[in-house]
Amino acid sequence: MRKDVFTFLVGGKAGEGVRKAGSVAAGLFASMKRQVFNMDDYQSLIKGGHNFSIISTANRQITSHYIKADLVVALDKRSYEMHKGDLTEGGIMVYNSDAVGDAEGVGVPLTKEAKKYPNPNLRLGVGAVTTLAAAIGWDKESLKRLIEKKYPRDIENNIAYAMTIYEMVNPKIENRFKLDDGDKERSILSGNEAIALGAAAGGLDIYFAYPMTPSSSLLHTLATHGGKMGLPAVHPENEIGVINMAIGSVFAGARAMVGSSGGGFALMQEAFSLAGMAEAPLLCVLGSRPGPSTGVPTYTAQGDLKFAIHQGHGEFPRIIASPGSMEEAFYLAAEMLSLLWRFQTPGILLTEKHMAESRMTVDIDAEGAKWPEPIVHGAGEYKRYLDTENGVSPLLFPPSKELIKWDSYEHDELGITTENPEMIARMQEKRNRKKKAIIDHLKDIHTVNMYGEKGPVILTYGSTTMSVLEALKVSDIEAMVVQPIYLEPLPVWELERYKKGGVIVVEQSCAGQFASLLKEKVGIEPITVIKKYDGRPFDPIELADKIKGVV
Amino acid sequence: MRKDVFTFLVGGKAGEGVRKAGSVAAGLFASMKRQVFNMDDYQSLIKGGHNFSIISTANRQITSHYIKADLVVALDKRSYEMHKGDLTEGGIMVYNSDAVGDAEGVGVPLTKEAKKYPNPNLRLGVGAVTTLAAAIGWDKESLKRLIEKKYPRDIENNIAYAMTIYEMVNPKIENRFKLDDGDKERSILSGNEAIALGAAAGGLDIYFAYPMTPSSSLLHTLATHGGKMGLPAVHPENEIGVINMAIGSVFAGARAMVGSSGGGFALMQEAFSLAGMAEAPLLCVLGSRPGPSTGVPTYTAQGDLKFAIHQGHGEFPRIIASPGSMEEAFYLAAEMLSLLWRFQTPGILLTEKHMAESRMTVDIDAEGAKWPEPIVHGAGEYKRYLDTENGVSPLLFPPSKELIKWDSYEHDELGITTENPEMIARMQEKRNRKKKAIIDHLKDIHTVNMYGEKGPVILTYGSTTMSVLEALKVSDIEAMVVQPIYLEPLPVWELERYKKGGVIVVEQSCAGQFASLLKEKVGIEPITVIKKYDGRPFDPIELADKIKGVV
Amino acid sequence: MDDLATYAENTWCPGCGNFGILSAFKKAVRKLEEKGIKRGRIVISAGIGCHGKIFDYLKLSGLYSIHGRSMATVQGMKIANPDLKVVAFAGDGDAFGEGISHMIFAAKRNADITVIIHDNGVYGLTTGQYTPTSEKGFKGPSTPKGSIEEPLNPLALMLEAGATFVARGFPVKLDHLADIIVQAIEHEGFSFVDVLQPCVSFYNTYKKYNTMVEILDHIPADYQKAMAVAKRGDKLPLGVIYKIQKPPFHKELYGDWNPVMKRMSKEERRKRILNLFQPR
Amino acid sequence: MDDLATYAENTWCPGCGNFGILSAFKKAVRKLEEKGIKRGRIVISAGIGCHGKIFDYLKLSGLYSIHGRSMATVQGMKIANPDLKVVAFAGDGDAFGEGISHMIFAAKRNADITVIIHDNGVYGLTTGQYTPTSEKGFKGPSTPKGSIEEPLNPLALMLEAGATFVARGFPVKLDHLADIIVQAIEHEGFSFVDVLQPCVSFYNTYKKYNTMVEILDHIPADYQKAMAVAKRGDKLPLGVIYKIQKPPFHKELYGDWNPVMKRMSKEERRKRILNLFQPR
Ligand SMILES: Cc1ncc(C[n+]2csc(CCOP(=O)(O)OP(=O)(O)O)c2C)c(N)n1
Ligand SMILES: Cc1ncc(C[n+]2csc(CCOP(=O)(O)OP(=O)(O)O)c2C)c(N)n1
Ligand code: SF4
Ligand code: SF4
Ligand SMILES: [Mg+2]
Ligand SMILES: [Mg+2]
Repeated sequence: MRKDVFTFLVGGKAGEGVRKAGSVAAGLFASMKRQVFNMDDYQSLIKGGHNFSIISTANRQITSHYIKADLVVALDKRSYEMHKGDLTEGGIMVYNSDAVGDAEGVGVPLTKEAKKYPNPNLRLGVGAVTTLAAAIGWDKESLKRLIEKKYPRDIENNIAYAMTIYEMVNPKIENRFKLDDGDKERSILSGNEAIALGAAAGGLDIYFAYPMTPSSSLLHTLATHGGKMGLPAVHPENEIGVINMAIGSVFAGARAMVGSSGGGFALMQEAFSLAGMAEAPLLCVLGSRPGPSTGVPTYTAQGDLKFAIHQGHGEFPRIIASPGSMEEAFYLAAEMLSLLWRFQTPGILLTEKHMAESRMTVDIDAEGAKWPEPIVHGAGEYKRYLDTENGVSPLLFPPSKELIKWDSYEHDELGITTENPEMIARMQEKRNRKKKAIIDHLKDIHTVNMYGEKGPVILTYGSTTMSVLEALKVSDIEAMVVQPIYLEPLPVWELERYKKGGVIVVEQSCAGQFASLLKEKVGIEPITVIKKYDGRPFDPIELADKIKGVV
Repeated sequence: MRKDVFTFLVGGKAGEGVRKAGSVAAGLFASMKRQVFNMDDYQSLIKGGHNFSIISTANRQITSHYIKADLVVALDKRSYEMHKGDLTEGGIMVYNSDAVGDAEGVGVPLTKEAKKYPNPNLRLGVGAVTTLAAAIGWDKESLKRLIEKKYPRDIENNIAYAMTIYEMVNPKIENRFKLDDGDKERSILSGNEAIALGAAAGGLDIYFAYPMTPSSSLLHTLATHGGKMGLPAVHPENEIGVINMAIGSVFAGARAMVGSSGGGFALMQEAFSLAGMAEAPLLCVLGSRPGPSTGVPTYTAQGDLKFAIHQGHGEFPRIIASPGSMEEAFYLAAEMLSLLWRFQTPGILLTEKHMAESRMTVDIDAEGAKWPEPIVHGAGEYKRYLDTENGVSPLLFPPSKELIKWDSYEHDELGITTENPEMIARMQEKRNRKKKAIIDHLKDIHTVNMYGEKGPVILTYGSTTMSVLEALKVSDIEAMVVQPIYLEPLPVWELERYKKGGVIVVEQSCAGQFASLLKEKVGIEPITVIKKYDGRPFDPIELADKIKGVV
Repeated sequence: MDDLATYAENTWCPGCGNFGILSAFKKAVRKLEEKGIKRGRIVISAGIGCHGKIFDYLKLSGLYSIHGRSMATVQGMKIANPDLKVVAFAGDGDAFGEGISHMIFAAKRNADITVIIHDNGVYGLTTGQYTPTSEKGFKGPSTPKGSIEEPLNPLALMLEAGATFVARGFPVKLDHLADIIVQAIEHEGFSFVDVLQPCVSFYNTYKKYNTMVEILDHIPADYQKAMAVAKRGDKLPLGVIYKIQKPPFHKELYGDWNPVMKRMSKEERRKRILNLFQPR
Repeated sequence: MDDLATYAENTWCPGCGNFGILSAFKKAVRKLEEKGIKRGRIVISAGIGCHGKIFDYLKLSGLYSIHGRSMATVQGMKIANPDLKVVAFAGDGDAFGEGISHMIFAAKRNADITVIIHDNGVYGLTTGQYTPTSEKGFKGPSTPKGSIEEPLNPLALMLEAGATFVARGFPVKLDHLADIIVQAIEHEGFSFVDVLQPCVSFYNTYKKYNTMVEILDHIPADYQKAMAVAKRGDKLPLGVIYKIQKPPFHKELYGDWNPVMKRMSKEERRKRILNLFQPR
């Protein structure tokens, strides 16, 4: 196993600044021009319980956190107990001796020192960051600058606290881990941030959402930053209001997006079908978590694949895509907007909590994002549902002298309701032809990622792709990873070549939905389906072992 | 072509008693101990427009109406124009001369005569029934008794009107069609009535629904007759209220059912998934109409198949079945209740407008209906989600000294919320195992209907089965009709034998969802998919021609 | 065929109160045109039901929405392009059954939309079931022995929810109704117009309403008085019952921005995104 | 661990107002037991949110529902078996955002249920967004510059919708709250209890409420007075604000039937069905 990765884990109660410390640590590595992957494990509660944040860093692209850490900072007893077995060889456990008592590792009285200041609990995260800084050989001055920048609220006390802890911990772990600087400083984005920015770069005009983990941070990001981009974010009464407002805004010409998780999305189905009938290009982001129903809100899963593909009653084309990295999430959000506006039908960007909320260094060029170029009506009488060869009718928006009628009922070309059998059949065919047009278009663009040149074929999708890639890297397994970006229409033309031979499928589902999709649509019969469905993303080493067990 | 069928068509404006006349005509044939099939074609409006009712009758089971009629009664001009081409050889057109003017056929001043009484429009239907009676040789006395029984409101005037019309029309068409009496008098049921009664016979305790065509008549039937069976029908504020109330009632021990069409059903998805997680046996009736969205509310389609199968986010077992006749609808409603209560998971009885609202003579024995026998908790500490071998846990209902906790979150055996990875995986597996248990059970029961012994194989499902059977009969085509009653889990074990050879699929969908399901799940590649998607059910003769074109 | 009509065949029952609403609305559009509001700027939506058919009959642009959602639809239109004047037609079942959450919140947030309720106390198009505004005892196919629920009071409920313009009309008083609609559309903020609409097929209220309606000669002075008018049981006062000024939702949201008409260029948008990308 | 507690770990923030609600509810259950209502007959439901966790903490049977639906869930329980006493716990976001339609109709139809709102003016569990009852200007992650909507008044809205029992409690006044809950559960019909619940993490209102609450010494005499109490802005009166008797929904629906406890035998049911089968 290669040892090019350094992993830092900080664990504690919610409310002790664990996630914040994790994100500061990630930023710290990024400021060293290194690459990072940051996964937060948190429960559905606001204070207490057990949270931890893992940051793995390397001087190459790194696409997963690792469960086994080189440095663990345990802010409370539960973290100590839970992660004491998760140290790498040579790894160090630093723990809050006020919470843990006497134990193996390096004890530091984080709480006692914190109590010298107001809001002691919030201070603990600063202690964790300080410990990390010492362990990788940062001097006090650099640490001070970091704290100033990242913990600006109550700066003085934060610095004083950090300096005290540094004095205590430095002698014991000083410079234990030598980390080289990397090639360039990168931004760190979560999947949701990447989608927010990618959609913005792709011409998004407005966002509607009702909070639901793991999609809430999309709403929060756009509520905070959307204004600067002329892109309002609206939080209405419920998901049904969300999607119907969004469709109204599309009618008025806005490139709109909505976001939710399974339960909220289920509520949007009726209107999703409306978008299909009205031919409204609406981009929906569906962030999955373990279901069914409320399930396990703050954890990850890929159990909504077929639910997403078959959204909405009746028959109409839809496009479903799932990004395999934060970078891809950025471009794909923009590409989906463009595609949907091109073909005027609703679509879903399918992610998981692990994609939506994990964070990673990215190299993104906003110029690479697509920008919608819908077919617009020229001169002459306008017919909203003009029956064209590929089924796509030109768009026109109010205010206009022309009559623009969008209809949830079956309709004629002008958009007037019809019950006429010939017209019904004709319009069903019109919409059905769009599916063909979409497939033709997809055949011309990049729809499947392939990594590696030889070895067994591993089929996967979404955030699991990142787990697989990291697993192969860490264990030097030679394999070809095939990741369809588009799941509906599924690029069968690209996947058919994998029908023969011992394909492995990796996914985070108990029922094996992705494997079943591949079987049904492509005829691929995998030799093994490696599944995980306990809410946690794969650990690369654990996954590598499973893959090795098969190949 | 055999000529054992007599078809009567009455057409006119909504509000002229067309549907009523159709149902009286059907009853008239049934009273002659004949069998009938009655299809109403009506628009989404209350008065005006164009409605027609077709009743085909034979002295054998008849499973479809025929478009070409032996006797047409056109109450208005539009009906005349529309149906004048729809006469069989030797068929007679009787028209309302006040509305049509001078035309080919037999004109009768139905309106002028009606105007001699109050509410003249409502009288027209009586004229249509009278015409039919004369044409098949009924005498005045018999007609009078029929009118008394079927048009009890304002009897005197109805009889007077009928007698006048009889005098006018009888000389021209008297006894033109000789219809033999049949073997026994049967009840006539619509699919929805059959489901209402079947569910009641199968132990239904309560029904919740919000009106939506074509499922409203289920609500109306149970609102009218449920009380007599101790089975209340509740009409709440919206579909979300409907299903959540229903799930609450299931928790309290009630065998509950809900019904809607695609749009209303879409709104129920979130709670459908709740039923999956809570393991609530809930029977849902989904009556399809052409979609997407509002679509064509009063017509028929089979466009919701995959939508039904993939209802709800997350992974959980479900049972989807679709009856192939009104009789089957009766038994299947009861069987579904039993199955769902046995396996404690939600399920869908999938129908179409053509099944839900068409009416047919039936031979039903209520004793043949299943009655739920769920596994109930015996003595000792109760655990709602006891992890058993087949995944099914015993039931217990309040009031009880034991603690009974149903949970929408992932939970432990007692039903307390969990975020523990082992418990999450274990419960996912528990529910997943139920799917296996369901399949094992289905293997032991009758899941696929097969008609005919030799000839090409025709695969179809739902109400389309009736169209296919009638098409084969009328054109003496020798073929084997295979109709899976269960669609999820699909009885692959029964269908696999049709993988080889030129299978024909018949369905009412533009995208060919049933064919695609068969291909994906069974590997069946049909030589042709005969589709119809203009909202109208197949006509047997038209369908027979299509089938003959292939075989 | 007048210039506000389409070729769609009108399939309302002869005598239906909806005809009056249609005529009044056309009148209102013409008056608004006289006042300088081009008809291309007036954009409509409707729910599903008899009322919804008005969508097909009006030669105005818009989106024929789904049951209970037209008021959400038009809120989206307005936020996307606040230059539009948006009107949602809704049934009583539509607005107070399926869509009540959107009604209450449109009022609460003072969304700048006009909602016209075709309040016939019945689910017309689905053949006459009781609705949230049906009298207790109403007999329909889902309540053959009579409805067992008290009706909601739409005016009072909307006042309670925060509506800034509340009115009641009656299609028989056509000009009066047209005038109310003009005021409603002109009002900046949430305008609610409850129209007492007789349904001749399932709930013929012409006689009852004709004896009970009474045209208000002035807008009640304050909220309390408006509420009292809304709750009168002996009479059904017609006219504007309440009207106050408050900033509408879209202005509170983004001031004088317009997401569609002021859309940033690709270049400008990306320049701004770059700022957000800086490693932090 | 007391006998009304489960082994579930309590994960509310230390100091959260929910602790008081939990204690008050347990007290109420004990009082009801003293009055002869066995605890096995008290059945609960909850929405999703911090409030919902009370479901796991209470050793009472029930169904942990989904966001905004617990009041529909318990209505179903009650109709299925009217011998049960059903209680829905709901958040303010839960009840007045996602689930407002069920609230209004439960009140309107006088469903015999008790709804307890953990009204903290915030979506607690999803990290502090504004809710329908948040003050205008409330800063949360979806409204970083402050909410732009006026809050709803839950008491007034429920009164308007037809609630027959309306009360307000405050967990700091624990015995008073427990007493309200007892009365609410005893009341036959729709009982609405709005609990002013401070959320120490996102909206700490202890100070504010402590200075504003005021225990009512009697139930206001009529609807008008109740409404006035509900709308007071200077003070937050605590106690039962309104209470009248009306037949509950399930009795209007089926009199003294009980679908589950009086279920017909298979034979009886089928005999009755046969009648409906006669060729007509
Ligand atoms: C989600 C959904 N549920 C149910 C329906 C069926 N439906 C169509 S119209 C209607 C009721 C219409 O009543 P109302 O809104 O009062 O309008 P009216 O016909 O009286 O004008 C219903 C329930 C539907 N289209 N969509
Ligand atoms: C349909 C749906 N939408 C969104 C969510 C996400 N969600 C969970 S709890 C919650 C808000 C809870 O707020 P409130 O009801 O006020 O309860 P509190 O946490 O404040 O007690 C939301 C939006 C969900 N679970 N289901
Ligand atoms: S049913 Fe009633 S509301 Fe509908 S068109 Fe006829 S009269 Fe009008
Ligand atoms: S976030 Fe607020 S409501 Fe939730 S547990 Fe903490 S203090 Fe209570
Ligand atoms: Mg109505
Ligand atoms: Mg709250």
